[in-house]
Amino acid sequence: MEQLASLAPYVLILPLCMFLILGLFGKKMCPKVSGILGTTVFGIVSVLCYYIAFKYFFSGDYQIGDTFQKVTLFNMEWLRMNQNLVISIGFLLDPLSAIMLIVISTVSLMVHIYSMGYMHGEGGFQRFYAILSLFSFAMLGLVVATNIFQMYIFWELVGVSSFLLISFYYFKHSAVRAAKKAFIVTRFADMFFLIGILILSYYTKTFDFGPLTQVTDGHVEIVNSTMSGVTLLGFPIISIAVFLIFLGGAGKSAMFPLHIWLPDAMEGPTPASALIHAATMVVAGVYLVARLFPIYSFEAPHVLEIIAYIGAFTSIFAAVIACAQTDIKRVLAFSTISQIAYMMVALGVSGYGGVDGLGYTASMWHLFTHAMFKALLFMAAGAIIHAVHSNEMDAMGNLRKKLPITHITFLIACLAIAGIPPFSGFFSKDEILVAAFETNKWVFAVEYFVAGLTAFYMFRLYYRIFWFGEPENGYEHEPHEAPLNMTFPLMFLAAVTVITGISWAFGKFSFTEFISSDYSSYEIHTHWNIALPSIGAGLVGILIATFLYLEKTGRPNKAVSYIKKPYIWAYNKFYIDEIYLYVTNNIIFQRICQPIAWFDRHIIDGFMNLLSWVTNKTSEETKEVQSGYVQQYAWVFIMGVITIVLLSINL
Amino acid sequence: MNILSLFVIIPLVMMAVIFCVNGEKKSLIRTIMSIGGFALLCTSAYLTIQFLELRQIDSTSEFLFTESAMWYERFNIHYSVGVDGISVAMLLLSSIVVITGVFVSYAMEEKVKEYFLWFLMLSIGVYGFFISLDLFTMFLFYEVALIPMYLLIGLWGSGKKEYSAMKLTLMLMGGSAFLMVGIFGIYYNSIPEGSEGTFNIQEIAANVQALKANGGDISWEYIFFPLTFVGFGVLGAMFPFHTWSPDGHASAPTAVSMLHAGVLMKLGGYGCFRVAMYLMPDAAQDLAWIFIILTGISVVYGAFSACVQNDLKYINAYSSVSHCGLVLFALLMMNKTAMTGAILQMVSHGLMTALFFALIGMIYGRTHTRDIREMGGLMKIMPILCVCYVIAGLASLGLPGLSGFVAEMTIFVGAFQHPDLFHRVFVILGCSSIVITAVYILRVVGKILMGPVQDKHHETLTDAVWYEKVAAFGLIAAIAAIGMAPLWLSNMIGGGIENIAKLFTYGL
Amino acid sequence: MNHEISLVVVMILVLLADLTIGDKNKKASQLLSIGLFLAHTILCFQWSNSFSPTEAFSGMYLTSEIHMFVKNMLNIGTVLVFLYAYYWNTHENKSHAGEFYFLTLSTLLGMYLMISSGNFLLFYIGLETASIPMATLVALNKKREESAEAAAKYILTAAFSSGVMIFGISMLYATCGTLYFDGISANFSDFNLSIMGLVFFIAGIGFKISLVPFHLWTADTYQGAPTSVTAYLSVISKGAAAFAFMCILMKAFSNYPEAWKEIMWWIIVVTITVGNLFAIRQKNLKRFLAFSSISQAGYIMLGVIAGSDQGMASLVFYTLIYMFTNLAAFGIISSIEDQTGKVSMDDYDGLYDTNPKLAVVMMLAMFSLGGIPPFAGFFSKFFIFMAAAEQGEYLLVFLALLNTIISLYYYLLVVKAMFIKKSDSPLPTIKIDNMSKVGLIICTICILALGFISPLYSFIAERSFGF
Amino acid sequence: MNIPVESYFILSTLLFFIGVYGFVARKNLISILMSVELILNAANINFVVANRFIFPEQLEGHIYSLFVIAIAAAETAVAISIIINVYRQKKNIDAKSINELKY
Repeated sequence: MEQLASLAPYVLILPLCMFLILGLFGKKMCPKVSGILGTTVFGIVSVLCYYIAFKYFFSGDYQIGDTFQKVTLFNMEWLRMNQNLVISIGFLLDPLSAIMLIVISTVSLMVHIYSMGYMHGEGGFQRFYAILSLFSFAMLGLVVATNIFQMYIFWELVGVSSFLLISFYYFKHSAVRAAKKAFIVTRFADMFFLIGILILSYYTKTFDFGPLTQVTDGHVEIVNSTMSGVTLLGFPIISIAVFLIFLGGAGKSAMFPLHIWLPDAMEGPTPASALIHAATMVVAGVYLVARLFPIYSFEAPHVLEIIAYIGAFTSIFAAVIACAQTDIKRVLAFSTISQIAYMMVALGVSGYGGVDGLGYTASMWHLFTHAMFKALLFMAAGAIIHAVHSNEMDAMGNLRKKLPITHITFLIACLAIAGIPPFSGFFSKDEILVAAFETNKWVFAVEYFVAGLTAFYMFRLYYRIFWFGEPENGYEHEPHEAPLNMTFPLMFLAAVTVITGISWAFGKFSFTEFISSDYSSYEIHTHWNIALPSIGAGLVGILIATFLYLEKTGRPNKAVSYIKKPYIWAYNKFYIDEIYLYVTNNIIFQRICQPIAWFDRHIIDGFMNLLSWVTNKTSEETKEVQSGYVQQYAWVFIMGVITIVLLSINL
Repeated sequence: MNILSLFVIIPLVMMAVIFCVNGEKKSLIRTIMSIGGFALLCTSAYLTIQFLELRQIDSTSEFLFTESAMWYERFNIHYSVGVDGISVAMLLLSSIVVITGVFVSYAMEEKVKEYFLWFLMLSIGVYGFFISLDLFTMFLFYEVALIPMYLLIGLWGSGKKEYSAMKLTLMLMGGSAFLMVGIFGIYYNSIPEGSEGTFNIQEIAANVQALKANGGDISWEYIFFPLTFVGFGVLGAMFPFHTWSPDGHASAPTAVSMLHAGVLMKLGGYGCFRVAMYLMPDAAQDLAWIFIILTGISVVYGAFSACVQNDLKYINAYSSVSHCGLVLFALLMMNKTAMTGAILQMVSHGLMTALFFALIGMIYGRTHTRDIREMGGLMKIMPILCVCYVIAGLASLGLPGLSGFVAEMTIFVGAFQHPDLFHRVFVILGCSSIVITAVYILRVVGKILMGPVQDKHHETLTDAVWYEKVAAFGLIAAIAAIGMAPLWLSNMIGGGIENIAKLFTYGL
Repeated sequence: MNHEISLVVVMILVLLADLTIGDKNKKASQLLSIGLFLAHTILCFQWSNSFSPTEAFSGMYLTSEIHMFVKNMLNIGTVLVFLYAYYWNTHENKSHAGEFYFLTLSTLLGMYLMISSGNFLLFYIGLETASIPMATLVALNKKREESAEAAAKYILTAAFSSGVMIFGISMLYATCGTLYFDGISANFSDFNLSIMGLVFFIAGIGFKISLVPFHLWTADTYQGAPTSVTAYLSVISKGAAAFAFMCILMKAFSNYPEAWKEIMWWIIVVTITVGNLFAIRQKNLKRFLAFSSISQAGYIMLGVIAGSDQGMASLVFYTLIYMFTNLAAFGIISSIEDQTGKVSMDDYDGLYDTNPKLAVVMMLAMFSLGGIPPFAGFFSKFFIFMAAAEQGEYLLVFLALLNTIISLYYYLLVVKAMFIKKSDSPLPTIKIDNMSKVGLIICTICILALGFISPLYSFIAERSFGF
Repeated sequence: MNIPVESYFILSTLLFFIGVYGFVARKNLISILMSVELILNAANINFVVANRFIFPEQLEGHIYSLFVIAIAAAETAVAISIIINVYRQKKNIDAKSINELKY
């Protein structure tokens, strides 16, 4: 305990220091040094994370019976609002944060290594590593938050570091535009998050997760005692609060309709996409909901239902779009959206405690596995782009010989995401489907379909890259395999994907031992009645993909020609961006800002100028009074006297 | 001698010295200025430490370092000074802005001597206002601070400077006209039976409380509170009395914009708080809603109109309107947390906006344009300046770890504790400003700093020189310091707030 | 009585000096007269230290400490005017220098009587003694057509207004049966005839203080008269009249304030506003200051409407500071006019670049007139407003304050001309004579210092208690 | 025969307003001066009458009117001299002609 407590601060301090050092003195260092420095330091950090997680799970000091305890390793007061509302920076250790620590440190470390190769020779190499450290700091801080406001703080920080990474190529208009979009959309969502926090804290008089997630006989006491029965506009206030908080999460996790920023965010360098926009930051929303899960589950079940529906819709929506994209990173982006939606669905359909909490467990595990293979996919994509210098599918094809390692790892990841056993993805996805099946058939149906769709578009991607024949005008120079510091992360993550999957398959370890809605482990086993059909769906998707894209044939176009309209719509992402664009430009800027600015200049300011004008004008107009005729002076004089007399004497 | 008087004496001495120096010896004058400014900075830092120590010992008395000397005994006017946590914070802010302002105006070549004389007079007014506990001296310093603006803008300004200078001066003087009537009203109506009136704020407050306790007539508050509040509100850029600010800031020379937006506008908020609300709590409480609406408007309104401006200074001026609106807004929420947030916001906005104006000045000095449509991709050309600009922008859109976030969050959380729904609805309205702020900040950052280089002539421009770096980094350091470790500051301020907050129903 | 006597003596001596050595040695006679008057001034200070309330002509003439103070004040002002006038008298006005001093002093004598009169007869005599020589002073420089015109307007309006005034006094006499102030205050009632008398009287004295609507002569006369005389008019005679006015209101009409408070309220508002509005458009600085002085008179009247000891104190204080401030302004104007003949505001463009000192002094004067701290004007304004506010005249104070914004506007116009505007043909660098220099230095010091010297105010306040 | 006091006052008031009318209406500066005299005399009548009929036991009114007459003389003298000065420059004494200074 003490030992961990003494170690824990460094998890946050080291990356922060790295950020400051690289940020301030990066210019002075030569790129290589800064890269190695950043990587090694983060290596230390990840070792720390592993150690902490390991201790937590296996030392047994932290579980009573088979229930894991929440432990606050340190908690220092940062800002005191009033007697009970305190913002503190701390380190909360529980299964949830432990898992997240592992995920983040692993992926982030891999990305650190990978970037050494990928970003090699880029301008602003040091800047990249500085921001990478900043992001790692923020993300770690987010997951270990002891109170919701600390979470909000680091929430904002990851937001800004994502902004900085997207706008890494700041001299490109598209990058800047994407970065702005990402920041503002998430900021917009954060506003709701903040309001949610305000409402919640107004009633519960605390930010602290301890009381907020303390379940006593089927209720979160503090919430139930203060907020039950309070309604606003007919809705129970608690539902409003937690829904607003969820909206915050929806922004970061790119739930429909706040998903528009994520595809554009691919403008950033690929490692950044792998880390932030595939593995870690985008799941923050899921993490948020999981963190406050007791409140959702007990105090606002309807909101949980809504979350499920939103998730379901988003997942299918994104999957459909993914089928029509040609930019490989965008395909991956949409698949990310759809997979995160999966996790949301899992939470949405989950209950609390024991087997009811299966969805919770499944979503967390899917978060874990997805982080691994999606990061892998992105890095592989990066390697491919690195080789062919393009994001477009048309510029690729037939690369399986040229990039063997990339090819294999990519394939593994595809299988995993397509839910083919024994890869990790299969199991997590399977559990999600089970949970959905037991709770909500409609959602289940959608997710089942999405599983097939996922398999299809992933293998479409796979075939387009590695088979399908070379592009028309060949490659201007022969694509070659990436250097080791890029391929190693691929192999490592592939290994993780495989191993977790297999070890689960042979029941070596069960995720449920580690994480469950009430932190006490329980037994589950694969439901083949659900699993087999889902595998079937996956296979069908793969087969269709194979049929269409294995060789260069006219089939794809023919297939498209059957579904022209939907294809166009999907290709244009259902025109959501255009709608947003219209709203911001034509409504907010044209209809609100411009008029206000005009009003200010011409009405308010105009009034002030009017006053001075009137004064000067009267001064000019009245000059005739001073006519220069002495007799008129006398006239005015006597008239004045008479007027005063008439006014003052009492007749 | 009392340490507080130093804040007036040091600038006076500097004025005397510079007055004697031959105007041609520019570098000498600059040196004197930087030395003096540094002395002021040290004094305020020392004061802060002393204050915190003394607070440990004596936590009861409202003001520390008090000193009082009879001036006009006919009206019982004293030169009486004293500070609580709030004024200490303000003094610290002023010192930082003043010294950085000096460094920023190092490049000034024309009529250096006169420029710095007026600059010093302005700072005397500011310091004097923050240290004085006597309404008369307070008002005196207030106007002392206002008038130099006219010549500073008119002589060294740019654009339609004469118009802006005149407009600014007259509008602020109009504000002080309201204020003066308010002061008279307070003075004469707070006189207890059988004793003579006083200008001392503490005594007045005590008298008013006694009057209320004895069931005396306090209806006068309802006439003079609005007058006083509006009087200070004009300087606090409260809608609809804010229009001097865009033109004024746009025309003013850099350092003056810094000092004006950074410190002088804070006089408004400080006065609203120290005079209007402290001395007339009942009226404040009953009439708050009017001003909550007005300030709530200016928060959103300023942000929206900043979104479509094309002149950098205009953008910043409007964002100042929005942020200072937030200050008054939080003050009117009348509870300790919100008020603390308001003061924090004053400090943080002071630093932020000073940094902004400094950087805008530096950029303008190089590109000779402030129109964002004519700039682009400056990040490549002058990285240091631009990174500073980005930091300033992030601070102003409330990035955690920088001062803006601390202030805004304290305000929102505090204000939301108000049990009345009306208030909370307006708080939510205020929250929307953080999004709009992000919009216009990113608009500028994306337009002028990022993207491809717009104007080929800009490619030859140089990056910051040493004194500019000193100014910018100094301000950034302060911003970050507050943002990282806000606790001591908010506690210091909170201590001062309590005395006033306890007058209100939901104060504590 | 000492003041008057010694003044008469000085007058005679000045006259003799002019007659005897005036023709041969102008300078000497002038210096002599200035010296004599200086001596008189100092003596007066001596006497006011050892003071005992005197009364003469069976109570027609009575004097108290505050009267002494005001008289000394007027003396100082006159000294300053003499200092400014010296250059003009030694160059342009060589032939009539002697008259200048003699006439000025005789008007001063008139003001003495006017101030310390206890009876309408003496008051009337004093008033006329003050205004008739004034006309000749205005006309003093015979060559200039303006001067004659200004004088004509002045004397005609003066005669007219004094006619109106004594008509009013006659009504008061007819109703109250006495011309002694205390007698009047005893018998005064809201009998229409006596109220009419009061109004006519206010009109008569309002002419001297140039209150609206009795002000129209002011601008023309100020512009036409020689600048030193204008300075004298705008400061000394106005101040004396204002003080006398307040004394009379306090003595004769104090027990029936309703009758005049209302009237004064309106007169003040109109005066300040009209003065400001007309001043905005002026280009000729003398004319500009004329209108500014009209609005200043309005502010002075705030003390009158307060009608209290504090009102009296702040009125005197205001007049004192107004005297120094305005004289500083006129000092600049006259010395520039004497040397270059330029009085238009446009001529002052870029003055700071050529004559920084003059520009700075002028700026100080303008700020002080506008009531900008830390200059003396701020304090006087603040206190006189307080005096009015004490009587609950908040609305009036507020209107007056709004007017100060306008006034600040045109004062800043002058500052703008001198400092901000650039001129292709700026005034040449001017070497001002030592006399004016001394005067200007005194004024500048007073502008900077008087506000902070609180004992001065308490000195006045003690004396003005009950006067 | 005895004449009621009021009629004296009516007379004086008439005289006063005639004087005012003259001052405002006449062209010639001299006649304007003369109308000033009328005003003064109106006042004098008031004084004397008030003294004679209302407060017969004192002399203030009489004295006052004497002073007024004296001062009026002085005033007129100065006025005339100034008017002469005006005539020197303008070659006429028309009231309308002296309006160089205005606005």
